[in-house]
Amino acid sequence: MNNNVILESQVILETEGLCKYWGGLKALDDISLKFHDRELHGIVGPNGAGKSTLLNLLCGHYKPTSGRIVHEGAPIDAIKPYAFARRGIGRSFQKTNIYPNATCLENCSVAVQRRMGGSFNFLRSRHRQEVLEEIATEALEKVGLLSRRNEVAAHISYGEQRQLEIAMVLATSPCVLLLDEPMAGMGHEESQLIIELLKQLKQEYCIVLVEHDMDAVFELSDKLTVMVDGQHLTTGTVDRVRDDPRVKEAYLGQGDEVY
Amino acid sequence: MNKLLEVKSLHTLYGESHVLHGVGFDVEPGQAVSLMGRNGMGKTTTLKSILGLVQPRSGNVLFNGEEITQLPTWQRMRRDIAYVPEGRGMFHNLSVKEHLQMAARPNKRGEHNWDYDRVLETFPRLQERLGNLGTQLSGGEQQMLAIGRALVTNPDLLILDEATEGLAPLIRKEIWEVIRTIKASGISTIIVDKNIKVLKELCDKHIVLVKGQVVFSDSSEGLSARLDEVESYLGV
Amino acid sequence: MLFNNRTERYFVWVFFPLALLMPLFLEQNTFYVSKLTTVMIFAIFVMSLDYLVGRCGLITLGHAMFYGLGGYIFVMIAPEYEAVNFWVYTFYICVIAAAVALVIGFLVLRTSGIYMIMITLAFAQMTYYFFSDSLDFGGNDGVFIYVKPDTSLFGLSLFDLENPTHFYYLCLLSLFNTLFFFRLVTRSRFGRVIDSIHENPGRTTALGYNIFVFRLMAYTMASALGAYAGYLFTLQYGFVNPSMLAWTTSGSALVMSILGGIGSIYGAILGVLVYEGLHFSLEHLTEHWLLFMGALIILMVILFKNGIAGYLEKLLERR
Amino acid sequence: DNAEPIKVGVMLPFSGIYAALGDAGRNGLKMALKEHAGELHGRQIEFIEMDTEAKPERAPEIASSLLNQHHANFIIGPVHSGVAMGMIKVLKDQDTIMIIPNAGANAATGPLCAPNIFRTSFSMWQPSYPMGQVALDSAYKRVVTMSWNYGAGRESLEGFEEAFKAGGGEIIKQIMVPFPKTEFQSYLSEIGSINPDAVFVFFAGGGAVKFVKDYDALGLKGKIPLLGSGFLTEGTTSAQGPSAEGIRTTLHYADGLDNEVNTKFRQNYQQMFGKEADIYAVQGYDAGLLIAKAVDQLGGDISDQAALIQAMESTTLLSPRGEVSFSKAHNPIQNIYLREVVDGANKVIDVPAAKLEDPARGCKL
Amino acid sequence: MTTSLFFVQLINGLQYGLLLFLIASGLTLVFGVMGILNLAHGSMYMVGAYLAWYFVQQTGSFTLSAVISAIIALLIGIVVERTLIQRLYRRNHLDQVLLTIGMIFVFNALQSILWGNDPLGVQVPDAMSAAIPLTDVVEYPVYRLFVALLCVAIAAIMYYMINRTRLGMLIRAGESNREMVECLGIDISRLYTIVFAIGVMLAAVAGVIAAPMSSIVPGMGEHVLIACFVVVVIGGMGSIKGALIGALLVGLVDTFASVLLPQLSSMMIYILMAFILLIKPQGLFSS
Ligand SMILES: Nc1ncnc2c1ncn2[C@@H]1O[C@H](COP(=O)(O)OP(=O)(O)OP(=O)(O)O)[C@@H](O)[C@H]1O
Ligand SMILES: Nc1ncnc2c1ncn2[C@@H]1O[C@H](COP(=O)(O)OP(=O)(O)OP(=O)(O)O)[C@@H](O)[C@H]1O
Ligand SMILES: [Mg+2]
Ligand SMILES: [Mg+2]
Repeated sequence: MNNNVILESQVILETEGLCKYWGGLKALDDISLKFHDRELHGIVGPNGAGKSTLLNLLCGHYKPTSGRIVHEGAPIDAIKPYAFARRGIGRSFQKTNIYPNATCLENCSVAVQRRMGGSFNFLRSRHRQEVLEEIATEALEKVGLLSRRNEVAAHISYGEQRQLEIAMVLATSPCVLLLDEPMAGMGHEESQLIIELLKQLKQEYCIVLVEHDMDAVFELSDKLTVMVDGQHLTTGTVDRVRDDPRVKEAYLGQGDEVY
Repeated sequence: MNKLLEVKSLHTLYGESHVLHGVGFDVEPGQAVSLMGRNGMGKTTTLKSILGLVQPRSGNVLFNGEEITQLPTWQRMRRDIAYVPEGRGMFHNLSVKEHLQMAARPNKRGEHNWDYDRVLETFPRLQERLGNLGTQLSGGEQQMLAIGRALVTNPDLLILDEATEGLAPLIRKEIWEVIRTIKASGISTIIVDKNIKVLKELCDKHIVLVKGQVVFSDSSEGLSARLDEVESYLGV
Repeated sequence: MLFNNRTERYFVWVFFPLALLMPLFLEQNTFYVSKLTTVMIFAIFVMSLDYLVGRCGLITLGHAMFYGLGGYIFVMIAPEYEAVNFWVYTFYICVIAAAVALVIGFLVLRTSGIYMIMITLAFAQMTYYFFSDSLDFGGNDGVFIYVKPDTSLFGLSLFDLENPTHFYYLCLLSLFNTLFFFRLVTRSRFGRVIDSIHENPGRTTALGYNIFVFRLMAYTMASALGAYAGYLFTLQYGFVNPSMLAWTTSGSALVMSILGGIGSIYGAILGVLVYEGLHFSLEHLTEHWLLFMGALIILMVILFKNGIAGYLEKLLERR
Repeated sequence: DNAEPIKVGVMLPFSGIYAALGDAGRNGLKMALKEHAGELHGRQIEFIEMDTEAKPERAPEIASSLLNQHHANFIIGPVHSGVAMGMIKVLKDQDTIMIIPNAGANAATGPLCAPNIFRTSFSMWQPSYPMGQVALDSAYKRVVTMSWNYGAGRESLEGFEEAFKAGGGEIIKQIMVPFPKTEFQSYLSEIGSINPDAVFVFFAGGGAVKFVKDYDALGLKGKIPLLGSGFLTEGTTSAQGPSAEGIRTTLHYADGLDNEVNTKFRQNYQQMFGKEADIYAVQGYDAGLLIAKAVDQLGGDISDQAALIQAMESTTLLSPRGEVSFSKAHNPIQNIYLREVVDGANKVIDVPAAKLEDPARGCKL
Repeated sequence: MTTSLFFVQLINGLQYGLLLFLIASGLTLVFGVMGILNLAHGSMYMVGAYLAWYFVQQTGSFTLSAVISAIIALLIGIVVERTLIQRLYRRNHLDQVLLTIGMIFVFNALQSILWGNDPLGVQVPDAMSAAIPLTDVVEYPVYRLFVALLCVAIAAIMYYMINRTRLGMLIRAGESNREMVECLGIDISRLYTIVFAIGVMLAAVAGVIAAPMSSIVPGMGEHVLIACFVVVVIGGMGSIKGALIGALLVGLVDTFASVLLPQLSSMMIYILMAFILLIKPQGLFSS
């Protein structure tokens, strides 16, 4: 990795002492992280480490128990969930979260429309402006779902739904992408496609990637954070983290074999 | 040798769309079988057809030589089949503990090899979350619970769809260990997963689906021999 | 095309021309004209409910509150013995009802599902008891409206509300406009967001939509139209009664909308026609009409997966 | 022309909470027209029955159906005052005669009275007004009144109050129960703690049954005398059982009225319908009687509405409840009886008001 | 309000609340726990009351009548679930609304045909006709105390069954994901038939037990229906504890409001419900 790039790019999203408790359970405890522009920041950790919780806080889905989230210099932990997306923080979900009865294209169009406006136009037909559908189609194409464009989302396979999930985030054209296990349930080819896509995207956006597919994480991440039981374990370049014995013990397991 | 499960030329349709085109294979007692294929090739549909969650248009499913194609799902499962669905199928209103308690039962021979305690031993993570509701678990914890819930029914045939999805590497290893153990204890498994390396080593037989048709069905040796071909089917 | 579903197109082409000609056949018998008028008024009401329930996923058991308010607002704001202008008062009533809906919606839309059903019911019942207990508005017995509004617009008076046939055409026009309006709205970009919210509110929020505002707008819009229907109903016989606001009225409307095919909008007309038609004919046949009515409803639920509209679509949409 | 049948529209509740009242009214009506078929000068009666379901919002439509679709000569209905209002709105000053066989809203023969609207039942004021004097005569000074909070209830209490206060009595509390709530326990406990000289109530039907049972169950019966408008124990005593024994009420009818018409009426009713007649049956019966008398007077020709109304106004009915004639406002002028429940029947013990006429406040006829 | 009256009203409120719980218990099970929107619940309450009356006439014994009525209700429940409700599980919830409203019509018509429209009454069984004096004037009938105790017992049993037994877990799981329960080898459809029938039976038993304290009239079912839903919903769907507390709250608020705030008493339970749902949009004890 090129360390210079990391230093040059600016911090776009930042957490300060972020905590989330569920009753007595500290799902997230005092996490302070900086996410840089044009950089892919991987987050890994054992199951239940609090990775999804972190993303849920970053996108406004949960309210933090304490701590702050700063986006482009402004604290945003008090704003409404939808406002996060309006600030350009888009996210995909670990558990597939789409519009099952709408076509793939329609799924993406909803996302595009948020940005394009006109949502309070009661009278004009939604199909009137092709630009919107063009962008939506583009997003589908990027994730390799073009051929499924007019298929109803409930009728495509699980893996394809995972692809759609990503297409929808792309369609909002966010500046920060929060991806929760985008590759889970996807086949090799599709995973490879997404990896290529992310490689491209990280030239422009800030991406936070939670993923258990180590090949992908190691290949993509500019920076890697490891979390264990709600605590921050370490953050650094891929190589450094991979060789950290604590990480091996808590997460990767000994030996070279990665399952 | 007699077969545990025989699947004969299944044709399954969703409404108008024809998804399975004569899928057939069989599983012998104690065998682990992998089911591979790219997204949308019909793996899940095959499993669902076996379980009666979708009704195939034609074709037969035999379990222990007995025709079960027309039986309702619950009666098939009573013949000691267990299923871990993709997406995990958590109950939003049951706690972890209740998930395991409600499912636990001895198998037909009255065996109790897997019980509540053993599952918690295998997945200590769940031990700490006993009071959480099913949907208040992290993704990986849900996967553990889904597997645990299947195991406490003490099945003869365990069907895992996307077996290790969302699991951290260490736990994934753990799961493979578990499958190895249950295989050793004579339980058969059908596994859908994308980790071809592990499957090759773990399973006795491999089936690859392309567009609802079996394009490859062979032992691990056969798989090693034709690895390139299979990898092209899988898009590796 | 606005009515992009073939069944709906057929329906519109059959129903509205027939309805236009209807008074010609029935001229000798003002009752049938009035009966059809009532049916159409109720269809407007059911349609507005259908939009809320079927399109927005906001199930309410308090919609009759606005139906009744349509009448009571008129009683409250119109002078008792003086003809007012119909259009002006339509405007007033819709605006006031919308304002009420805005406030109530602001409260009830925090809940969802069965909780929303119950909280809308709660507000409707409160309003019901307010009017039913009140001494000023005729209480439980209801009040009369003695003078009907006149309908002149820019000096041109198209409808004479005292004339049942005129009133019929006014209601038919209103019904068509309502259908047209809802079609426009469901087809619009706003409609796309509403559809999304209906299907997956959480995801829609995550995409950056303030779903509360969208729901509130839909709620307000449908409520104002519900009030308009109530206003028409009140004018038909010049009689307002708190039972218009009772939960049973909401319940009947919900039944008709489900029967017609929930979320199909034009199904509301079918639902009201069929329900009222059955009621009307069975009532004359036998004293135990309830038995047959109930049995038929049960039969229809079992047979029709998506109401009558859904059934017709199954017949007609095959290419 | 006399070959045509006379069309009688029946607009009563045959389902829902008021169904029993609707049934009885219809029974009475049919019985009367059958018994007096001879006075119809050969004209047949055609009944058109409509179930109001006691839903006021449907009333105008049904009334309009009877009026414009069926062209009924007479419309008999309804039971429920809200429905009556809806009907009047449509039927007022039309060419059909509306005969109200129950609904007692004072307004129907008050501000809303019309030449073509008659009532064979009562105005709410009527049966309860005389009870005021009865209470005073029994030396009750402090009384609690109670009823459902709706027009009929309020008007009934007002009638009692008018007479009771005029005679120096004091209403120490008026309890209005939301209609149609039937949970009376808390109110009764409160009455128990106030311990008045007597309680006057207006309840009817199922509510009356529940009230009387609760009154007994909570031990008030036998300690605080219970007075009521007669509906409290009309058609309900068998359901109330022993709890009803001894309750005194005033009404324009009583089961044991000792007159020939009544004896025969009760006998025939028992025979035809297999149950005891009650006031609702009597009122329906009188509606039939009124039609028969008027048709008879006109020799079967009812085409002239003015003549018909004239005939109806001037008849005196020999009703099971005694002689009934009509006031200017078309409300019955009738005796009010004081009754007491003995062995499940309403026995007459006095006639506190003979030939009582409703004040018909607001009627311009 | 004097202290003694306050306590009398407190007892009234609790007793009314417990009765409400009894009436709503079947709905808690069928709607709250199983998720079936059964609007005909009130009709079953009515049917219970009419059956009680009928069999008391026939047998002369209230207890015997109660037992027969409960059995008949159970059978009705089984038939209704098997022939009708079962067809709708895979469909929109709203179809259940339509179906059960149709059922209300049918039950109402049958009631009118079979038993007529006159109000009917059942006497309190002799064994429990005594009363306990509370104040100089007011006394408390033993039967009502018995009913209160019975309600507490039913609440306890239901709570235990739903929350502690495997059966309860299965029922709850079925509400969440029927298919998955079936995948565990459980005949969910038979289970649901039985539990639905039990829910129907509870409604009818409530009707039987309430019969001696109330009037048996057409339309009595619709009157209790709304109150039942209020109880289940403010308690939080699926929570037995919630339903019990909801019922007691409604009972107390209604009782005290009728005495202290008579102008608002008609609206009071709705105000209560709106208030609770505005503060806790999922009811008091929802999971
Ligand atoms: N709603 C909730 N209530 C209580 N506990 C919760 C809730 N949601 C999550 N948790 C707990 O918080 C912890 C962190 O969960 P989280 O989903 O963030 O894990 P994760 O790191 O994403 O794990 P995985 O890799 O398995 O998806 C878990 O132990 C989970 O059980
Ligand atoms: N409910 C459904 N209705 C219509 N078509 C469906 C439905 N479910 C699946 N399909 C279609 O059937 C095909 C096979 O789907 P299936 O879920 O069996 O794939 P899969 O091999 O399990 O894929 P994945 O690895 O993505 O889970 C897909 O093309 C999908 O579009
Ligand atoms: Mg996660
Ligand atoms: Mg699959």
